[in-house]
Amino acid sequence: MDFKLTKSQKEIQKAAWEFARGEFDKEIIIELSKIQKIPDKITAKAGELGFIGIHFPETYNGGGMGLVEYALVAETFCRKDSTLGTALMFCAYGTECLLRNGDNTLKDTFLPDIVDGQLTSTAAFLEPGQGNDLSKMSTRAEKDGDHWIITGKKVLVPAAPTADVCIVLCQTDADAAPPAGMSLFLVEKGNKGLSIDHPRQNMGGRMLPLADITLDHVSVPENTLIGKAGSGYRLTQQFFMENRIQIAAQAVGTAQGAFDRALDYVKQREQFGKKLARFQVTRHKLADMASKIAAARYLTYYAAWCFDHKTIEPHLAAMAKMTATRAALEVSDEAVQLLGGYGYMTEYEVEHFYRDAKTAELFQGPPAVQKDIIADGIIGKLK
Amino acid sequence: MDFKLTKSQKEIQKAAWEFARGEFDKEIIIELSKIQKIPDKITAKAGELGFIGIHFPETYNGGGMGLVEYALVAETFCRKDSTLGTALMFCAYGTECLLRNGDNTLKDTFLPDIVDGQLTSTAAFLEPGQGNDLSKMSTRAEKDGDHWIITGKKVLVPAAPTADVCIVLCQTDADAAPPAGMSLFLVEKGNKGLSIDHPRQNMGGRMLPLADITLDHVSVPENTLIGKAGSGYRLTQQFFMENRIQIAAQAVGTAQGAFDRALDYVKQREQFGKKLARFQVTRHKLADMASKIAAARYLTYYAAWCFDHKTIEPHLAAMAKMTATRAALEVSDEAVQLLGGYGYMTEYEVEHFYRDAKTAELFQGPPAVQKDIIADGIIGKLK
Amino acid sequence: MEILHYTDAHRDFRERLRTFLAEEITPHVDQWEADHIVPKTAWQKMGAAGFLCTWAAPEYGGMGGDFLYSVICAEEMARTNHTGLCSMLHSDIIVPYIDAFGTDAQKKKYLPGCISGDMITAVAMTEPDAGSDLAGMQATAEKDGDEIIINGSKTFISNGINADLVIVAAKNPAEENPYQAVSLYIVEDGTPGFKRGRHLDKMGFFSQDTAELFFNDCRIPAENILGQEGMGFIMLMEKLQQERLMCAIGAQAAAELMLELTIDYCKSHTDAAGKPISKSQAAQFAIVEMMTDVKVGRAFLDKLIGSHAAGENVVVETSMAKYWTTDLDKKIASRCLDLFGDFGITEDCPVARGFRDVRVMSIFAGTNEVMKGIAAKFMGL
Amino acid sequence: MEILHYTDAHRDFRERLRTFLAEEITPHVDQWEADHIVPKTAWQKMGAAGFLCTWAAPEYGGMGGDFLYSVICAEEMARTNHTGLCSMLHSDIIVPYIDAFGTDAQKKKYLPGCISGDMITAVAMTEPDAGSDLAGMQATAEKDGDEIIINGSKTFISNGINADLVIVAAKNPAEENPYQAVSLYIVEDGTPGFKRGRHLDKMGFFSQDTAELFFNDCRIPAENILGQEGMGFIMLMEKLQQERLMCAIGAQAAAELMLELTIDYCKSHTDAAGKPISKSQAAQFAIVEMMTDVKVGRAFLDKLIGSHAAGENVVVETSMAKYWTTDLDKKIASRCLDLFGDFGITEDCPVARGFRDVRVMSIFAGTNEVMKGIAAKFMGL
Repeated sequence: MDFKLTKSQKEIQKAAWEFARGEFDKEIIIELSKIQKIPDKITAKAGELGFIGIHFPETYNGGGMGLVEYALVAETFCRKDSTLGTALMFCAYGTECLLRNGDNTLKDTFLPDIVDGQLTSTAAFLEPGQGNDLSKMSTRAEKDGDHWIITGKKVLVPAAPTADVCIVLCQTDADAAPPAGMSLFLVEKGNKGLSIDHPRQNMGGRMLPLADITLDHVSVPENTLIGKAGSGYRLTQQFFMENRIQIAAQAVGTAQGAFDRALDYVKQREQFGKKLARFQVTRHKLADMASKIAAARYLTYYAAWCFDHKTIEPHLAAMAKMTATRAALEVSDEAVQLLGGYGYMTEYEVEHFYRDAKTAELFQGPPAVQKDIIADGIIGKLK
Repeated sequence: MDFKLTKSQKEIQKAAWEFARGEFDKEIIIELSKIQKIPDKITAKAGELGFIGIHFPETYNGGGMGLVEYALVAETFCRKDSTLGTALMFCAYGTECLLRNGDNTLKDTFLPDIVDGQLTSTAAFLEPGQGNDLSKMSTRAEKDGDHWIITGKKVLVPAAPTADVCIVLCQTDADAAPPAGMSLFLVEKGNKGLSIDHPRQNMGGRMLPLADITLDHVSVPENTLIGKAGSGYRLTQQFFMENRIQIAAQAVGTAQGAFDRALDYVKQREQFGKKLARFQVTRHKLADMASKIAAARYLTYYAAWCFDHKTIEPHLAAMAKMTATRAALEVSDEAVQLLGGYGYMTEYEVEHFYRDAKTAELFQGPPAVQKDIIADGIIGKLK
Repeated sequence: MEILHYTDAHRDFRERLRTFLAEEITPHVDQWEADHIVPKTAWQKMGAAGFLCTWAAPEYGGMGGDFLYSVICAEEMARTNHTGLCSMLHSDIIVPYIDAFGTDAQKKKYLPGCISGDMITAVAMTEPDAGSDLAGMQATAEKDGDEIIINGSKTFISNGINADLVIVAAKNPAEENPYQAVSLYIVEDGTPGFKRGRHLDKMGFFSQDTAELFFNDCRIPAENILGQEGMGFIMLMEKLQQERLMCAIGAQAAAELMLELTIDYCKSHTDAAGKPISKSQAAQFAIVEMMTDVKVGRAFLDKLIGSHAAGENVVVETSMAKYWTTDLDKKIASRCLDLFGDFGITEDCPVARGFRDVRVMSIFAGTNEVMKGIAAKFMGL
Repeated sequence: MEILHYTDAHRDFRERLRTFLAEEITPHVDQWEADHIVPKTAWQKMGAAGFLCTWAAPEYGGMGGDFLYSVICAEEMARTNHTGLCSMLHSDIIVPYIDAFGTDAQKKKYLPGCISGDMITAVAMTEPDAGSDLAGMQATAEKDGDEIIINGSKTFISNGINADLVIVAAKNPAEENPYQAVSLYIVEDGTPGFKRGRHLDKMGFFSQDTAELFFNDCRIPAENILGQEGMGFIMLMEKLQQERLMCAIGAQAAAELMLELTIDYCKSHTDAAGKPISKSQAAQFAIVEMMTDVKVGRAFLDKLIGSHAAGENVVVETSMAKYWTTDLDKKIASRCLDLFGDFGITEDCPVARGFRDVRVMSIFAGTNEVMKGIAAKFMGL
């Protein structure tokens, strides 16, 4: 066992921090968050510098690194700003499905531009009126010559209005009982029959507004099918597993960023004639916060490491996601409290760390969903 | 970063598990706990097999390993049984002070026998009526020729009645203002003037009954002074740091052992016509338990690794101790609940895991003490 | 304002009880904890002083007190910091079965002894393989002429060793519907075929004689059936409400006692500089938070006591109170120990026993998970 | 049983208020949230309908209602799921200063407008560098002939933009003792030297106009002092009790509303198999646990309301209630969102606004940490 970061890991961490420090502007972030937009210039630059595709192979302009390195970048970005950091790390949301299972020509077509931040992606899994439950799939894709015709409705898709490509989960085998018979497709923004609702107003994660998507006989070529027909549910669960580790890393950074701001504040702010940082209760709050961050961090690193070493299991990813997002929520909550009235004010930032932390706890399934997954993993089949 | 256990680490883990499975007898443990005794045969055997001194140099018959390996053994032993596991890992309690700072002849005299489990050690720091606060030290040691004369009272010393040697913290410089002017000494059981009260009845950790010690002009030779005169407080804090990581590892095992028993139970036990393990709420409890254990485990490994690589800081050790013992308490509490009435019964074991977990949370300072230490580390000096 | 309206008579009664407990009970508690049982004479003293079954009618030797007297007894007993002389179980949970469902003959025969403390009672419901699941009950009762033959084993029976009278729940094997199969029977000490098993070792409740009971072709006269045949389940359900409320009352009183003991300690003990523990900000916040939870729980409980005494349907609130107050006990016990520090590891710490004792309260009388299930059901979820 | 005794008159009043709110307020709430302010006309409608300052004496146009009317207003306003039209602050926290400490002339001059809603009030206490620490106040008030010159800046002032009347706390620079230096002054809209700063952007409370206020050589007539000179601190301390109680009442009502909205959602929404969310065991337990906390808090709060109305000294309990109920809001909001799942990320989720709004309640009117400090002090720790 060796917790030491490698030289390249240290360099990546350093580069990410310098990029964030140089490019993340508080006022711009607050303004763009209000109108739910992501700063395209920064996206492009993040792509250019290799942060977005850090975990993609070099053949596609990626960094050729793993999820541990992704975690270091995500943590650093979100520490500087939870909203922009999350948005940047979601520029390629869903593209892992394509990378790990897609047709080569399809990969060649899209991966380099996505990795470079020229295109952004998203993914659509959920359907109306069934929560996180995918055991029913109303969106259908039917084979029509060398094309597939997709029809259905998807909900709560992050950044749907701005994404250039979207991975869509559909039922391809009408006779199979879900979760069997599902498949993943890549759909492009321009596709005829694809309409995207106005973004919803987000409570948190405001650079990634959720929106609903309607597919009305959208025709896509054969090679947009990702993986084998019928493998959709399995590949979706694999992606969720990877994405949950990514969210965990973002949450660790979100927690750290809120902690940093609270620590700075209580070291300067005086009340009742002494620095807040001298009150035992303030000190104990910070101690609790730091402990939660540390515990979440190493569990997340462990999950990322297991992913890179092909020993990951869904329940470990779910543990990391649940633990880290919970830590982020509790830490940012205390940060808001420590800043008092200022903590509630937009310009002091911690208020959006708090909203973003709750968003992370809810996205890709709230705690109850994570616990179902964890329980399946640790209890196993029952006689 | 590499979470893979080395070959020798895996072997140590395996050996520890086989030893515990072969030697730990439930009935004997329950019986001896009632009379607050530790099974000497097992102690000797654990020493013989190198578990007690796993983190001591080979020159003293130790395993020549570090705290990471200690953690693997402690975790494994406590998983099999929290009371006996803790007792075994406390056979050399305090001896680290001697190992890391003691006079060579003194080390040669005692270390091999302690490592072999032939002698057991303990350490006495606390004094009456001042809680965990060491900023006052009434126990005095005065130089008298080539001896030191120690007089004072120490309280809540683990396993004091059975320990063969005891590390004692004293004030050697009467003029210095504590924490300055303190020193550590090694006192032997036989020493004239040393009297040990009857053991107190422990709420938990019943193989390590706490007792008070009275030193009435106890004369010890010069070389029983550990480290330089006046270094006592610093060396004590160093030892606490190491010991807190050890306690954290024991707590991780305690949590895992309680979890194992709960999992087995709910997989077999039926109620309202179905297996407990099929109730969503039971499954979610297990998911929470497993997540807490995982988070505590990797934070503890990290702290142990930092200790072995000389990058440990007191606040990290305190984080691990606080986090792991809290996890142990919460997990064992749920285990008791999941076993229902049986969970409260001695023969089903989890009740003593619960008491032992709370004991671990209290020993070497309750959470508030840990938080003070963590806060000092993360906040640092204030202008 | 006060939610409950205690009269002077209630207050006098509480005073007399406190004095009695201070003189006759508290001094012996440590010994009883070591003995793992309470002598029957202690029960008789309680009865002689008029502190058992305070609700019982004068014709049987009771004082005919209202429910608040039962509340007072439960609260004051909890403050003796031991669980062995669990008069609450006897007075307000078990004996009421006889009073509510017994025949005149049964009442005449048993109530006077229950009130005087000469007859200690136990209720045998839980079985090794059933737990909180009454429908899974295995014990059987079969009619044989003018006798009833009981077979089966029961476990976790409080007063199991001391009991002179056991109310046993058993089912008629001929009846399919588990909810209509159960009847209650009165089994007296010494009945052939009725044996007491081990005194069970446990985390706490040391002074309380919890035991297994075995019934092997245990023959009792047919008239020893309590209430109507097949109504056992209904009777249990009905009485379980008050049982759970009494648990909540005991749990609330336990929380108040543990916190009180801890505050005393924190005010009277200092750090090395001589500063009382209660002056440290962290300790102050911990105490305030615990005191708030205790006061919040007390208000809810007092309202519930009032509603229960008024005969309102409080199944949901009773289930909530049972789980909330017993969970509170666990939290309070643990946080209190934290304020004692390393000293909390020893039984010399005044809260150590409480830490061990309260842990069972979230389990017995229906686990807290069962309580939440009941609340959900009656909330229409 | 009920802890508080609402009369038919109270119940009718609540009904009328509910109808009024449903017709005149709720339909506009989303717009006001978008506008980040509530039009003054809404205040006037409230006043015209008799829902402002219900306690005020008839001679000024009030209905002379008891405290329960104030409670009813606070509860029903909280149920409109917005915070902009914070009549509670106006009616039961600020205007009472004028009623309690004002001269007859001041009362005649201001109360009628406050009751009719033509005069919206604000209280300016908090300063950029003071927060909950009143002793650290910087704003000054100096006498100059028959005028008083106020200088300083205040922040986090609710109704800061709408306010026609501001009660300003400022200290006399000549007075050493900070506790005797503070006096209260009435500053009217339009007074030279009185400027409103930015409307502050915040996590929630969108419809509420929270602003900074600046006073630069702001001259007001000497008779605009409210109460006796140097008594400002005492007056604030006295009135803070009711302010904190009102916060607790609002917080309790908010928790009840959020939970109600969540239960409705869980009952009316299903998983893919068509099973309602409320049938999942985990959701049921979450709802039961939240409902229990809500009921427990309600009992404690109702008892406190009764004690407060009876004029008892409830400083400790009020501090406890303020922190406990506002912490409860945070927990309830977060757990409720969990039951909405990913949908909880959007503002379309009925609890999303509540999640953002309640987060400030543990901060304002004295942070919860200050509450615990006060409780500790008055508990004698």
